[in-house]
Amino acid sequence: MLEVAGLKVFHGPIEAVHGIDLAVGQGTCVSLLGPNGAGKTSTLGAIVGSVRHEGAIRLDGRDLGRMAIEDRFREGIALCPEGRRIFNNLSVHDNLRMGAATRRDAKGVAADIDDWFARFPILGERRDQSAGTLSGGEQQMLAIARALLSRPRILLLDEPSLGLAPLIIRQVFELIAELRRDGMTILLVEQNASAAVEVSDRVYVMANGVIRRAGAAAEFGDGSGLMDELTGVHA
Amino acid sequence: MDYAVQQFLNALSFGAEYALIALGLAIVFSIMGLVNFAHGEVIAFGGYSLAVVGTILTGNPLILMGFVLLACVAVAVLLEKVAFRTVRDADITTGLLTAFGVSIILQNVFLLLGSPRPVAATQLIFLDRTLWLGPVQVSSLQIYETVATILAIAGLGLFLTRSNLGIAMRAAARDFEMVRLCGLRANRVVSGAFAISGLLAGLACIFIMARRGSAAPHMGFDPVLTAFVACVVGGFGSLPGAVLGGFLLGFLEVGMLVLLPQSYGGLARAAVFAMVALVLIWRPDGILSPASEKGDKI
Amino acid sequence: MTRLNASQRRGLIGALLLSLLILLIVGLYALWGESWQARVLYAAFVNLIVVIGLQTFMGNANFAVFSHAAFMGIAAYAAAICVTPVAMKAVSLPDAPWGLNAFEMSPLASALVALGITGTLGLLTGLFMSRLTGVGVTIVSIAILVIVHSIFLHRTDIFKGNQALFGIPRIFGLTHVTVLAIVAIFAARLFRESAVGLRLRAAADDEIGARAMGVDVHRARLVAWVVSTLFFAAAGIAYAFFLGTISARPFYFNFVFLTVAMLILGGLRSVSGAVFGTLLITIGLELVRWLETGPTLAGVKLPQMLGLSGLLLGVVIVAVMAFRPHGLMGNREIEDLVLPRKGTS
Amino acid sequence: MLSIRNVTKTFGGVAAVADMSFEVAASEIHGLIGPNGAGKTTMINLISGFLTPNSGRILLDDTEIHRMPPEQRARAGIARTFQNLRLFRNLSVRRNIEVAESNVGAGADRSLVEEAIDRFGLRGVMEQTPDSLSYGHMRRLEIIRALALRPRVLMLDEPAAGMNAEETEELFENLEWLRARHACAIILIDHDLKFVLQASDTITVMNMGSLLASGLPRDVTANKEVVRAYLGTGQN
Repeated sequence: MLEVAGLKVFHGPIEAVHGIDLAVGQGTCVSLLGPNGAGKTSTLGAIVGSVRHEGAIRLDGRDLGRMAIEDRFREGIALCPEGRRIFNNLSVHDNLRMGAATRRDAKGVAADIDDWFARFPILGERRDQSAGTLSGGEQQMLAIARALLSRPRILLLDEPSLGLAPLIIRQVFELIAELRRDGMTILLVEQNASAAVEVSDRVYVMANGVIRRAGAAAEFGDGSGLMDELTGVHA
Repeated sequence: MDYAVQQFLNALSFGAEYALIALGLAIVFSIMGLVNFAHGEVIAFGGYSLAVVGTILTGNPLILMGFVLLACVAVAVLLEKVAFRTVRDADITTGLLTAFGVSIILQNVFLLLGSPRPVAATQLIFLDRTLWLGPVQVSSLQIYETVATILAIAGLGLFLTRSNLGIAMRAAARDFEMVRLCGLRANRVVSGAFAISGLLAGLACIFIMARRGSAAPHMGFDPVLTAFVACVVGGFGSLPGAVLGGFLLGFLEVGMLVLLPQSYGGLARAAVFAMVALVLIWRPDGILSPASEKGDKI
Repeated sequence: MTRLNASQRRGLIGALLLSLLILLIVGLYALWGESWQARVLYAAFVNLIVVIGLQTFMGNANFAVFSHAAFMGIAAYAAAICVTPVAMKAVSLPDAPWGLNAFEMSPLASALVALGITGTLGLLTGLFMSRLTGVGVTIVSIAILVIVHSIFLHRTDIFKGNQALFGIPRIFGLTHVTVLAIVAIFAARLFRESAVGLRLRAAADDEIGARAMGVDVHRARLVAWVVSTLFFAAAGIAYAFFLGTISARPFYFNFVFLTVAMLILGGLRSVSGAVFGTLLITIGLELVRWLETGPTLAGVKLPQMLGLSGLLLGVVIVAVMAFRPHGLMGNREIEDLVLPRKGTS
Repeated sequence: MLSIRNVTKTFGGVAAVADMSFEVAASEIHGLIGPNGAGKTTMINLISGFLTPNSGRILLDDTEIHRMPPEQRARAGIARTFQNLRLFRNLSVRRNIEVAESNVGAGADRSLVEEAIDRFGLRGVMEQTPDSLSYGHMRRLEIIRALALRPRVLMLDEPAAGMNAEETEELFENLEWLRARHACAIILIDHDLKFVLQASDTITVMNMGSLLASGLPRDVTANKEVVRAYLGTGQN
């Protein structure tokens, strides 16, 4: 499905990612773990086309490497970015509409939006309020819903648990697990290793711009062993 | 009393004109951070195209008005493609100076192709008639202007809240990249913003031409200057701020004209600008500046 | 004053080189120039002082401001009104209020009064300007220009509006303005390399970073703003003292366009850029003015083309912004072209 | 010497820092750690003055500093670096350092900065602009620039970000040198836990804006709560 080969990412003069390979199979959930500054967000940025990069990025064999951001999105890559980046001057409903802006089937969009409102009634209750007034967890759900409204072929999730309370984090991961069951292809970037491992089929561990380890999720157990790997701290 | 009503209408129509122009500036600024000094020349271009088409093709005012709107939209979109696209990601000073340069170029092109003297185009003068509303003498133009502006603002409001492109424009004012990450084409959003600013300039142009009856190279410069000040007072980049600032300036200006002795009439604008400066001491970022909570992003 | 640091010493060398360039031009004129060119040269040097003054604020603080013509006008009028003899003012300013036509001062005192008034207005506006952000600075500077201009036009009893205020003693010649231009070059270079200039440039690059390093950004901007108004004042005084007659018209947008284009062409950030930009545009405009009047070229009478010079200025600004946003010189000063820096690899 | 007392900072109703208190002693290296979004950088911004607390106090010795603007705090001896570099890109390396230097009195120890320039390997690039430097050099320049303020408290926000193991080791040695050479407290934030735990005398752990634990490095790593905060909620 999604294949990345020899990917290097640059921030100005700095090479943040030093030629990595990774692959996400159709209908699987793959997580990319690692400490802050490992290059995970840069990798996602390269896949969606928002940062300068070299190397191949293929979606079902089609190279996206030279496409503009908006064209990659139209190919079916949707990003739910770090920090959520909700349009906080727009209403909840308009945020969702932005997610579906490339779709032509108005009825389908309306139905999908209603589905989300049914799933998260709090969003429905606040449909006409500005999204900036939502709590962090609600904004996270909105951001995920916005990304999914385009009916993408692959969903990229960047630190969906960031800054959320434990209870809400559990909800977010339940949603991810549910999406995976429904057959969505997901690439998940997380710092919350154990939760991520639990919902994933495959795991990549990244540090300092390179992939340190890759394998089936089962090899990582409950993820707690990763603490050692990531930080050098013996838990 | 009659006098008061008259002056109130006066202020309303002044304010309407400033608000139209200020909105055109604000929508472009909010999306791409460009301080569009060339906006006045878009208006002047509308004026000249009225003069030219009105002389050669037709005298039908409706067709002419449509043509003015079209001309302003076209030139605004064209300017973006030709001049502003190269500096889209540049810092604010670079964009500002580019627009400043474009403004000078256009003024001088008008000067070269037309003449330093105004070119007559009286086809729309008929809009400006004297009406009696009971005992109050008003200009029909003032009424058209106020009504048209209110309709335009309402229309713009609908567009920005109902259409995908409109919502995208509001979203782009916050986070342009995220809008692209929702699959909307950057060029389309920016062109759309310029088209709207051109449309608003065209509307302003129709009223300015109806009042002046002639086009001149500098005809757009002064109103745009005032509109800039309106934008700054309202909070640069805020659309409601632009409307508020525009009407505020209209009322201040008429208020000054009324209050200042006749012999000081020439100073009305100076006094308005000075008062506006005082507003900025109180709120350096304007009255309705978009909330800027920088949070953790240092 | 402590000892000069390395950058300041290089600044002096640079200022010296620029001064030699100015002297070279004056020398060429003295040897082969025609007398009408003295006026062109004089105007060029007055513009040079303005552009250098513009550089001290605009270049170091990286804000676009357009109010310089207003400050120049204020100083020109102040100096003119002070220095014009009472007998002449009875004719040229018969209706002046507050006894403005009942006194006269020496040229030096007049110049000092003009500098004082302009500097004070600079300080008052600066207290306010230094707190505004981004676009606000530009727009308010334009508001200052418009306000001052309307006052010039309106108070015809003091300023004569668009009519000429005449009878100002013609005190200055080319020598004076040459000296003044050289002083301006040195002053601007020393300011650029001074602690305030350095802090200002740091804040222009990264305001938050500068504040974290202890830079009081408002204060640095205020100082630069006042200093730059003093340059404009000097230019205004020189203008009035040379021409012997002034009116409000030149102190408005066209002059602003001209000087801003000069600064942009050379490069905002560098004093050398300001000098080169001024000289290049002056030469270019002389050529274009000649075309504008519809000259006869190889027997063909060219049509008169009004607006060509303005068009050229606009094209220069847009082209520089699109292709070389930091102007010809960018960050460099003249000495960087002549003497490579130690330790640069 | 530096005390943070019951400091709270909220953004749009959400507390980024909630009732945080800790003390930093003179000439100690104080590690501030916590998972992403824990409020560490907000804390640094509160101490350096780019944010003002909603409530609580910050004291340097016995002077309240939490209402001062950043530039005044910098002159009072609070220096910092930034996660995203904030170098002056149009000024030479020398001039970058001089900006900070111009804000300290004449009596300051001149040789400190000169020694640091040599030690950090920037001597050969003094006339270049930051853009032409390697990333490691840029990071070191930021530290030297902050050092030029002759700080009493030096806050380093992710100084090891983007560095390889060798460079991190070198940074560690440089911090040791710095502590011996110039008596100042250092607050260290970094995601490289190994580095922070190795370098610090005391550790404060934040999670969700609040104090989670504090103490000696080995005590903190033994704390179950800390481990759980880093690994998420899957533990229970």
